[in-house]
Amino acid sequence: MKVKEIYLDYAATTPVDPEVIEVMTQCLGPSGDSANPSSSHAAGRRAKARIDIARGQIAERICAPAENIWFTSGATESDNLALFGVMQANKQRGRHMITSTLEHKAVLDAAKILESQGVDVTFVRHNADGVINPHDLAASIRDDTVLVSIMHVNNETGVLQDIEALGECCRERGVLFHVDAAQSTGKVPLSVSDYPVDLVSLTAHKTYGPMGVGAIYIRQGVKISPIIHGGEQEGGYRPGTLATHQIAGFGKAFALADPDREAPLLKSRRDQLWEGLRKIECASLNGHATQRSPHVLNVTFHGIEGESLRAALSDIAVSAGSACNSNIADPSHVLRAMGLSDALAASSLRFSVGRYTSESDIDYVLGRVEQEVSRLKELANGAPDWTTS
Amino acid sequence: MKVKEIYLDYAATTPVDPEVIEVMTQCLGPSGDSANPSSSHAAGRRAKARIDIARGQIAERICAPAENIWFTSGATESDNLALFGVMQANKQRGRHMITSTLEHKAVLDAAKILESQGVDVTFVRHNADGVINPHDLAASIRDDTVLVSIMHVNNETGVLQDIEALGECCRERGVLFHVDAAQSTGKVPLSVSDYPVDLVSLTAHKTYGPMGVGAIYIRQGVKISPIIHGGEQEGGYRPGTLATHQIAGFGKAFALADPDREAPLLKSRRDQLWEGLRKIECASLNGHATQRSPHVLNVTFHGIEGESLRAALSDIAVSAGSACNSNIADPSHVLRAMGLSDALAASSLRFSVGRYTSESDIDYVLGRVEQEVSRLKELANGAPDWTTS
Amino acid sequence: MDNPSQIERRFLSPNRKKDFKNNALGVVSGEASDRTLNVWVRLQIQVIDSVIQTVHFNVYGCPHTVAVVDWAAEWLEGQSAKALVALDMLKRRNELGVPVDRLGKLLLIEDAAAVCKMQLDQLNMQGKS
Amino acid sequence: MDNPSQIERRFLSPNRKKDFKNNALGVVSGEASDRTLNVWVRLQIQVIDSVIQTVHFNVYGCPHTVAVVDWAAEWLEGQSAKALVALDMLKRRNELGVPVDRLGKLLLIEDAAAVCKMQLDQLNMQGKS
Ligand SMILES: Cc1ncc(COP(=O)(O)O)c(C=O)c1O
Ligand SMILES: Cc1ncc(COP(=O)(O)O)c(C=O)c1O
Repeated sequence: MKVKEIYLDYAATTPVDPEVIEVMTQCLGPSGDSANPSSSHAAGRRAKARIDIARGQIAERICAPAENIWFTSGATESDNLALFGVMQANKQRGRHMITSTLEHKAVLDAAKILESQGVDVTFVRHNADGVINPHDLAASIRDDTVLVSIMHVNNETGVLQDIEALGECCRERGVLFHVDAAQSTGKVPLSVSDYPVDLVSLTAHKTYGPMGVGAIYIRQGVKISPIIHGGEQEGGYRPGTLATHQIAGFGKAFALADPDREAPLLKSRRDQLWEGLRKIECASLNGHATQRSPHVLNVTFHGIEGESLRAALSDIAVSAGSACNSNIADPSHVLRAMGLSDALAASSLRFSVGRYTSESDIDYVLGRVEQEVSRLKELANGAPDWTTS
Repeated sequence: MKVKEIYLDYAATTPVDPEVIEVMTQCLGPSGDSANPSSSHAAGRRAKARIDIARGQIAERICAPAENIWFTSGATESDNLALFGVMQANKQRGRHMITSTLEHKAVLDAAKILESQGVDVTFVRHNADGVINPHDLAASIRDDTVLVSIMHVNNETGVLQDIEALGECCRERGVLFHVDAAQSTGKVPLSVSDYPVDLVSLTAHKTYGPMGVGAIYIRQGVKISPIIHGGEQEGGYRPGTLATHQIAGFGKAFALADPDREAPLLKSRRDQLWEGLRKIECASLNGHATQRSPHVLNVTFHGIEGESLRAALSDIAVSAGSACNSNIADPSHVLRAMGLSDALAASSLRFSVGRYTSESDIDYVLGRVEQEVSRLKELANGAPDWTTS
Repeated sequence: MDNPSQIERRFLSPNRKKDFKNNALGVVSGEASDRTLNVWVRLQIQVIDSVIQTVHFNVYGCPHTVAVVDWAAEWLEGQSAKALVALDMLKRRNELGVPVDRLGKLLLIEDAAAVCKMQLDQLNMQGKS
Repeated sequence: MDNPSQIERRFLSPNRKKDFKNNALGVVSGEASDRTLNVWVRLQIQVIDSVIQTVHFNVYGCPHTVAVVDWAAEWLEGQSAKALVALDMLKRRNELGVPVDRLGKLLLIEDAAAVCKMQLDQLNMQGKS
C-alpha cells in the first residue's frame, strides 16, 4: 500500500555500507578468514591479522594508539565498562563521579546502580539548549571526584558538547574523563591525542558498520577493572571470542567514516530539512541552533499529539527520542531535562539524515510532514494550552 | 609453500554456514532489514520480526519458550550474567555456589571474582576421566547453596556431563542449575523442558553461526540481576541495540543444527581419527572413552614436546586446550585438573571435527601426525621419564 | 472484520463534518480532557426533534482515540439524544481491538458526550420553562 | 639473513648425524635438562686430535631449542674442543632472532656442551695418567 518509505533514523542505526559487507563476508564461511583469532594456527593468525587491521583503523579515526583500543559488544557495554570499571578500580581515589541528565541510558542507568553501591553522583547542569558550560563542570568537581562522563554528540538532539574545554577542566583537577562518542564518529572529529579525553565509547552501527560490536579507548595508564571475566582476550579488559567479521567490518566502516568528507553532505540535507520545517508554524527546534552535529534535528510540533504524528507519518522512519525509548510511553528524558513538558516532549520527532539520504527524500518528507501536521492541527483545533506550551 | 591446511579446530569456532550468511546478508545494507529492531517504525518492525523468528529458532533447539531466551554477546557474557546475576539477585537465599575446576574460564574467573566478593565457592570433584558424579554434587550442596554451574560438553576434552542427573540433585534441594552449553548445541541434544535446568548459556559461533552473539535461557521465575545497564531491550536483562543480522544468523544456525542429523557424521570422522591415532604408541586419549560429544578428541603424545608438536603440524589447525589458552604458555587447566603433569598437558592436542571435515582430511591428518610424532620421538630419544609420564 | 485496520482507516481519514455555523439551531458542545493522559476531546452535536442530526468533533490524542471518536460520531448520528449516555467504551474497546491501556483515554469520549447530554437537557429545560 | 626462517628450517629438518657406534673412539656425551623449562638436551661428540669431528644430538624442547641445538652442532664441528665452552647463547639468541624468554632453554645447550668438555678433559687426563 505505502509506495514509499523514507529512512530518516540514522541516529538509531545505519545500514551497513556495501564495502563493509564485503569485508565482513570475507571473514565468514568455510573459505573465509573464519578461525578464532586467538588460535595460534595459521588460520587463527589470518583472523588475528584482520583484527589488527581493524584495531588500527578504529584507532586512527580518533588519533589513538591501536594498543589502547579494546573491543566490546557496543557502546552500551563500553559505557558500562567505563563507569563500573573506573569507579571499581579507583576506589581509593574517591567515590564521586559527575555526569549529566542528557546522557544515554547506558550511562544514566550505570550511574544509578553505582549510586546504589555508595557512589556519589552529581548531575552537572546544562542550559535550555542542552549545552554544558565548562565552568559548571569545573564547579562540580570535588577532591574525591574520580570520573566525569559526558557524551560528545547527544543522540536525541544532536547537540555537541565542547569536549576539549570540558576535558581541560578534568585534566586540571586530575579527574578521568569519559566521552560517549557513539553518535559523533564520522560526523564530528574527535582526537584523543589533541583532546584531554581518557576513555571513549565507540560503536560500529551508527557509522555504517555492523550492529553488535563496539570498542572502548582507554588511555595508557588509566586503571580500570573488567566487568566481564574469563579468558585472556583484549588484555583481560574484555574476554570472549573476538568476532572477526564484526570487528573487520567495524574497522572498514571507521576507515570510511571521514567527517571532513561526510559532514558537509549531511549538513546540506539537514539544512534543507530544517529550512522546510521551520516554515511550519507550530514547529520549533530543540537544542542549540549551531553547536550541533550535522546529522540530527529534533523538532517539537506544538499542539500535535506525538503518537498520532508518528502514526500519520508511518511512511517515514523517524523516532521519538532515542530508539531504545521508542517502544515506551515515557517521553524522552533528554527533552524533559531540557525543560519540555511531557506532552511537548512526546510531540517531538528526531529526524536524522545519513549517507543514503537524497535531496528528493527530504522534499518528500517535507511534503508529508506539512500535510499531516496541518491535518492534525485542524483536528485538534480548540485544544487547551497545555498541548502547545 | 604449505599445499594443504586442514581445519580441525571446530571447538574453537566454526565457519559460518552459507545458508546463515545469506540470512545475515539480508539484514545488512541499505536495502536490507537493517533498522533498529527497537524502533517502532515499519523498518524497525521488520527487523523486530527477524529477531522474533530467531528467538523462536533458538528456543526450539533447547525446547524452551521463546520468551525465556535473551540475547547477549556470547557465552562468556551469558556465563558471567548467570553467575553474577543469580548470586546478586538471590543474596538473601545464601552466598554459596558450586562449580567444577573443569569449567570454561568464563565461569571460573567469574567464580573467582565472586569469591573475592564474599561468595563461598565449592569445586565439586570429578574423576580422572573428567566426569562429575551426581552423588558428589549432591554431597556438596548446602542449605545456603544458591547456584550450581556445570558445563554440558567440555570444550577441551569433549567429555559430556550427565546434566539430567546433576540437575535432579539441584532441583531436589531447590538450588538453581546453570549449564554452559556453548559446546553441545547441534552435537548433543539438550531440552530444558525435560531436564531440570534453570539457566543455559548458548553461543552461535560454535554451531556455524556468527561470532559475537550468544544467548541465555532463564527459566520463568528465576531471579537474576543484569550485569550491563541502560535501555529497555531484552526485558532489561541485557540492554544495547539488538544486532539484527547477528541474531538472525544465530537463529538460522540453530535451526540447522540438528544433533540427530549431525552427530552420526561427526562421530564417524572422530572415530576414524581415533582409530588412526590410537595406533601411535605414545598417544593416549584424555577424558571418558564413551561419555563424550562426537566432535572433540583430546590426545596426549607422551614424550613429544607440545610446542614443537604444534609447530611441526603447522598445516593442521588444531589447538592445545582451548582457543583462549592457545597463545599462552600455561598448559590447559582442564587437563591439569584431570591429573596430567604440566609437560603432558602441554603435549596434548585437541582435535575437533565439524560439518566440513572429510574422510580424506582425516587421512591426511593421520599421515602427518604419524610422521611428525615419529620424527620428534626419535629426536627426543633418551629423554628423561618426566617427558612421558 | 479487521478491527485494527478499521482503527487505522478511521485515524488516517476520519469522516469529519464541517463546523457548525455560529448559533446554529440545537447545537450543544461538550469537552473533556486529561493532561496526564495527553488527551482532549470536543464533541459538537446538533439535535433536531430529539434526534442527533450531525456530530462534529475535534480531538488531540493518540490514533486510537482519534479513530474511536470518529466511530462514536458516526454511531451517534441518527440516534435519539439518549444515545449520548449509551456510548459504552468498555465494550467498544473490545470490539475495535483497542489495547486495554488506552481505555482511560477512550473514557474521555464518554465524558464529552455526557457533557453534551447535560447541555441538551438544560437547553430543553430552558425551552420548556 | 632471515633468522626466524632459519629457525623454522632447522626445526623442521635438523641436520642430524647418525648415532655413534657403541664404544666409538673419542666419544663423549653430555646432557642437561630442566623440568620446569620443559627441555632436555643431549650432545654426543667425537673428538679426534683435539678437533670436534662429529656432533650427534637428541633434544626434547620447543622449536627454538631444537633449531639452536642443530645450529650449535653444525657450528662445533671442525672446531677445537675449546669451542665447547665458547657456545655463547646470549649472543646467538640475538643473531638467530630467538625471543628473549627462550634464553633459559637455550642455556641448557651450553650446559650440555660444558658437560661434554668436562668428560673430554677427564678422558684426556685418563689418557695422560
Ligand atoms: C549516545 C549513545 N550511547 C550509547 C548508545 C548505545 O550503543 P549500542 O547500541 O552500540 O550499545 C547509543 C545508541 O543506541 C547512543 O546513541
Ligand atoms: C564451554 C564454553 N563456554 C564458553 C565459551 C565462550 O564463548 P564465547 O566465545 O561465545 O564468549 C566457550 C568458547 O570459547 C566454550 O567452549
